[in-house]
Amino acid sequence: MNVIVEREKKLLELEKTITDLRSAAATQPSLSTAIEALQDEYKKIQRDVFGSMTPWQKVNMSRHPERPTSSDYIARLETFDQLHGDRHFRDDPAVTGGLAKLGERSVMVIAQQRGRDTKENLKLNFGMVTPEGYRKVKRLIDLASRLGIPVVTFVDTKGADPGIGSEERAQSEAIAQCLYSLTVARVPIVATVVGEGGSGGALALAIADHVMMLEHSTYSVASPEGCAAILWGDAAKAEEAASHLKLTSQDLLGFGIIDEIIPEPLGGAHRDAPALIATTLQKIEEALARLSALSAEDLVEERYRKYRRIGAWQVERQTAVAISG
Amino acid sequence: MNVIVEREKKLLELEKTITDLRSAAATQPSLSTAIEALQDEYKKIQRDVFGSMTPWQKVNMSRHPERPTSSDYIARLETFDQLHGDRHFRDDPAVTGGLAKLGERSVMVIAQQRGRDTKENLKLNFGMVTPEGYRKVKRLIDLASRLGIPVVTFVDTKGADPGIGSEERAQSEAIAQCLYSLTVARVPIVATVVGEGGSGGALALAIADHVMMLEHSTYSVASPEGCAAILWGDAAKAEEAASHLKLTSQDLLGFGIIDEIIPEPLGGAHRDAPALIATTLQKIEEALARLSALSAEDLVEERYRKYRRIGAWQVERQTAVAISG
Amino acid sequence: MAMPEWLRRRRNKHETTEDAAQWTKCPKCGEVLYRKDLAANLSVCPKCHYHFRMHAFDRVSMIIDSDFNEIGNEVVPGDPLKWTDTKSYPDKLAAAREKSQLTEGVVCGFGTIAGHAVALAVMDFNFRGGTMGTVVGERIAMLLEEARKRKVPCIIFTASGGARMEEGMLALMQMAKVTAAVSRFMGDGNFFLTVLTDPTTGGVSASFAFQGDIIIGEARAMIGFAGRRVIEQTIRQKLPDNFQTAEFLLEKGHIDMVVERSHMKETLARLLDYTAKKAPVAV
Amino acid sequence: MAMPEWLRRRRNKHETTEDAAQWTKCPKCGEVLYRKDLAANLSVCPKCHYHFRMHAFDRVSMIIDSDFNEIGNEVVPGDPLKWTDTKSYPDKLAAAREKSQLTEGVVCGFGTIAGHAVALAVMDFNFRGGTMGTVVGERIAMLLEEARKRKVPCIIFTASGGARMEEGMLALMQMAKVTAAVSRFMGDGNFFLTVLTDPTTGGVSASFAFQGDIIIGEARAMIGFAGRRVIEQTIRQKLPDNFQTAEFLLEKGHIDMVVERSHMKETLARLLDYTAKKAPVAV
Ligand SMILES: [Zn+2]
Ligand SMILES: [Zn+2]
Repeated sequence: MNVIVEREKKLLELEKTITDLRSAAATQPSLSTAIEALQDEYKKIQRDVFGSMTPWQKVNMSRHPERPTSSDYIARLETFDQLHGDRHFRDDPAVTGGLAKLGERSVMVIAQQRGRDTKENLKLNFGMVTPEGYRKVKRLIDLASRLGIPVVTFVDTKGADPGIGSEERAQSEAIAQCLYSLTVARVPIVATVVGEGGSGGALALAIADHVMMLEHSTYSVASPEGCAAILWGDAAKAEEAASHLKLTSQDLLGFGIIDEIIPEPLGGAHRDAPALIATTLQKIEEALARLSALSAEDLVEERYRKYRRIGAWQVERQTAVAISG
Repeated sequence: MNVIVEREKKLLELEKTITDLRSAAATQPSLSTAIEALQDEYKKIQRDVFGSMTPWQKVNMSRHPERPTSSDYIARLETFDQLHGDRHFRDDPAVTGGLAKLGERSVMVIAQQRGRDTKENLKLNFGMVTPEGYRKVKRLIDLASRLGIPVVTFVDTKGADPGIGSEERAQSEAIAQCLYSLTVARVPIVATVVGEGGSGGALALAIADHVMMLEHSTYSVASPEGCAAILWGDAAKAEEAASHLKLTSQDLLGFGIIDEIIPEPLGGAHRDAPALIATTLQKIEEALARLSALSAEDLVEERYRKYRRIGAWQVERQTAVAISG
Repeated sequence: MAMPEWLRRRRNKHETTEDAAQWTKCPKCGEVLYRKDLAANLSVCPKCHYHFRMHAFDRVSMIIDSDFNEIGNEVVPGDPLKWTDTKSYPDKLAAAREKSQLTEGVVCGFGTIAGHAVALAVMDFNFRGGTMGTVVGERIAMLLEEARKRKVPCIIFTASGGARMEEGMLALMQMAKVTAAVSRFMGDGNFFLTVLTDPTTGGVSASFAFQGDIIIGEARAMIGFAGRRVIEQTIRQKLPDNFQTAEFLLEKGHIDMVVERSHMKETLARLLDYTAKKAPVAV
Repeated sequence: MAMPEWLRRRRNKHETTEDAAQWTKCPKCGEVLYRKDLAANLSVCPKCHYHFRMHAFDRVSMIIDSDFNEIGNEVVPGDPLKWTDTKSYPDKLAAAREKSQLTEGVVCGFGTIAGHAVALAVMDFNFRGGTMGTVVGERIAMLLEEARKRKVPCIIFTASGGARMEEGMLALMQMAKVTAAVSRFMGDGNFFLTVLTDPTTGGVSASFAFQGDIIIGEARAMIGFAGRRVIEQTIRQKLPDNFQTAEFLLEKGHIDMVVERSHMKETLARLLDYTAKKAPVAV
């Protein structure tokens, strides 16, 4: 059960009532006062419900079945030519990659694909990428770097596929090599978390010069369910885990882990997807415009410094221990 | 049926007779004249049989079940630490690779493995390498180039594996990428054909700065059986194909395709394997000593020029045709 | 494309002497097709979309905007192995030349695609099954070297039954020669694209065909290392119909995309546009 | 190895207060073993060769010739998320420190192996399951940066249950930090070797563990991305015993070699010898 979908229900009913009344108002002008009152109520509830969401509510928002998926963003690019495959074993549909025009600019788009219904989700493995998918990611990063084309990624995954086949075909190695390629790519990289950013499986697309999150997206070291299972042996304590994990865009901006938040319409991205997507693409363009001024060396150096800094530690006054055998 | 094994039989019988007589001669000195006569006959037959072999006989010699295999050469290295796997899918036992000491020198050894009996051959897929094997080859070439360690290869294969799985896992791509890595490797490469050098599956280990063949090894654009099947629809015409293909070490030295022939003892490599292997390793060391004097740039440049030259064409006097649409 | 004069003459002669040759039958759906209509439709069956194998010049004409400046046509084969079986190798070459109206199995040159300057090589299955001998290797290597000098992308349309037996190991070595030219070309940051057409196998498949930055399979093309027959003989069973098709390879992740012939030029134009360096990049 | 003084004091105290702790039972064959004998045998069960998880200092002592100059020990964790569940994160850290006699989950420093100078990092499962938080990432990055300056090879022994939950995304980002340091180190032509010990999973497995030039699996170590339990829950069936063992990974081609603990040092010595640059190479 998605808590946001539940909370939305009342609003959607109210919305329908208002729409119905509006049609009736054409012949019965006296209804207009009632409509106004309902609209005020609607806005009040909307603010109550969505004005300040808890982390767990945000997790549910990031998983909302109507939330725009990567394919919605790709559909709004000027052109897109999909490039398939890892060259070895399989084309993983849970990652879409290819060359595209974003405005006047050529970009290499790499996007994790979540399904919108059960059928799509089965095909896309519920957005969990397999080693072949990550090898496609790595290949396209390397190709973009070789050809001097900036990389634009869209992140949306519960996490990397934890299946037998993925272990047999070296999931760890596949992710590790994506990370490696991202740190050495000689082109600008802009990553946007549009839904759920789950663990290392998300990071494999998200070491970037500019990292953005949609306001109600989440990005976490582990899924709240996974975290609860690891720490307390009880996946049902996911809501509690979510409250600890600092997985909201606001938290992560504060830690310097992301660089920018893309505001969502009240009620979430799906309440006005076209406007949200347009804003997102515009912000990506702006970031690319800034980054394109840097030389390849400076880009790689700045990226290094950025990730080198992240963390929270302190220095304990003590003499380093010398061990001798 | 191996025609060389057949021809060898009489000699082996004679050898046994001579050995038996020798034991007897200890008590019957009168036998020594008979022994001498037999030894003369033995040498005469040996010269007749092995002094000048036809190409088809050489093909059979290169496939002789007792011919030293790559593992015999590796066993004679000072040290050898095997490196396994393609990092993705499988470790192919039909290719052995690893770091070794050849004299004082560190080398990356990459060797195709033929089996000596049916059991070994089943395990080693009859020396036919799969895509994972070629990906291991590519990985080790790249690693050697990165670390500045020369590459030493031993070639012995009927050809790359032509099975369904190999096609499904992109055999073409696997070989193509080995070739690519060999042309850009910034370290000396010395290749030795020790048995059968079959087609592109052999070339994937044999683009080298110095290419050697054992005297009775063969190296061919296709196996004689394959060639006969392709041209005349009849694999049984292999002997005829062998006579056309110019697949002997002498032919290939003439074309500039190989750089050196390692002489074999009369009767073939297996008649004195230890000496032959010692000679081979020594010639590899000598080649490496020469090549190590070159800078990485010069090595790659010389390798380029070498392969750029190979071929036989003529220039027809005519104006180039211009096509306009 | 206005045909080059010599080619037009040969074709006219051919068509006059043998009227039946003006018609051909679609090997897939059986439809009888008028050759000129078929050519006008990019050699694609209008009924079932079967892609006929294309003559190299038709392919060039389909892809290049207008002028095509051929190079390497003067390089022609020798007979290094003095090969003779049912016929001598020179006789086989003469017959291939007559049949294909080509001097060898590849046509190379420079032109533009939607305004983008490119080096283009097109292999032709009509010349001894698209086999790669010395000349195919030499011409492609020349093209890559010249493209490297001019800093233009290179596109190769492959079609090949493998290495040419009659040139023995000299043919096999062309895999090395072209690969060396490809790696040097790509090493300078140039864009290399291959289009695998029906059929692409053996030494061509296992070298430059699978070295492209982007690899396109023409719709329904047969692409593989070993030939279908060889595999069936090895495993002693029949292979599924879609085995080794471009579509099969796409699913298996081997190639970037499958493109219908009718969309080939526009696709190449877009890919060239993405990768075109608009201005000097700060490096 | 002569233990550092503080470590010796803690161990002695521990042993005195709890005599039973001097004995342990092999989890594989059930043999009861005297801890000192076990330590003398590199923590390998003399009966069944089961490899016990090793304390980082024992590992250092097993591998390094003599002196080990530790770096980064002064870098200790903060509490960025102000995490409290059953206990506060600082309390958990204090307990881990007491239990493991370590200041964090990795020990880093410089020494020699058979005379070859190396940078060495050893992770320890005893410190919060070898989880990677900020300090593990920071210390390893410091080590790689210093190794790059000194142009010496770097060897990392991994042992990790994954990222440390209590540092949230700051923990995940250590995958990026260490990877950046690895790629910069390797980019200068330096040799990077990883040894995957029991267990190596999650964010450590999916970053620097699988970025080595050469990757060694210690015999019978469990190595994987997802934990065994997670996979079994997902597929709702039990996994075969050898799944995710070093031996399984060798067969699947993921790692270069499997090495018994008793042969580890000599193997590393040979690999360092192969890759040692004897003299400046002409480039
Ligand atoms: Zn048809
Ligand atoms: Zn035991």
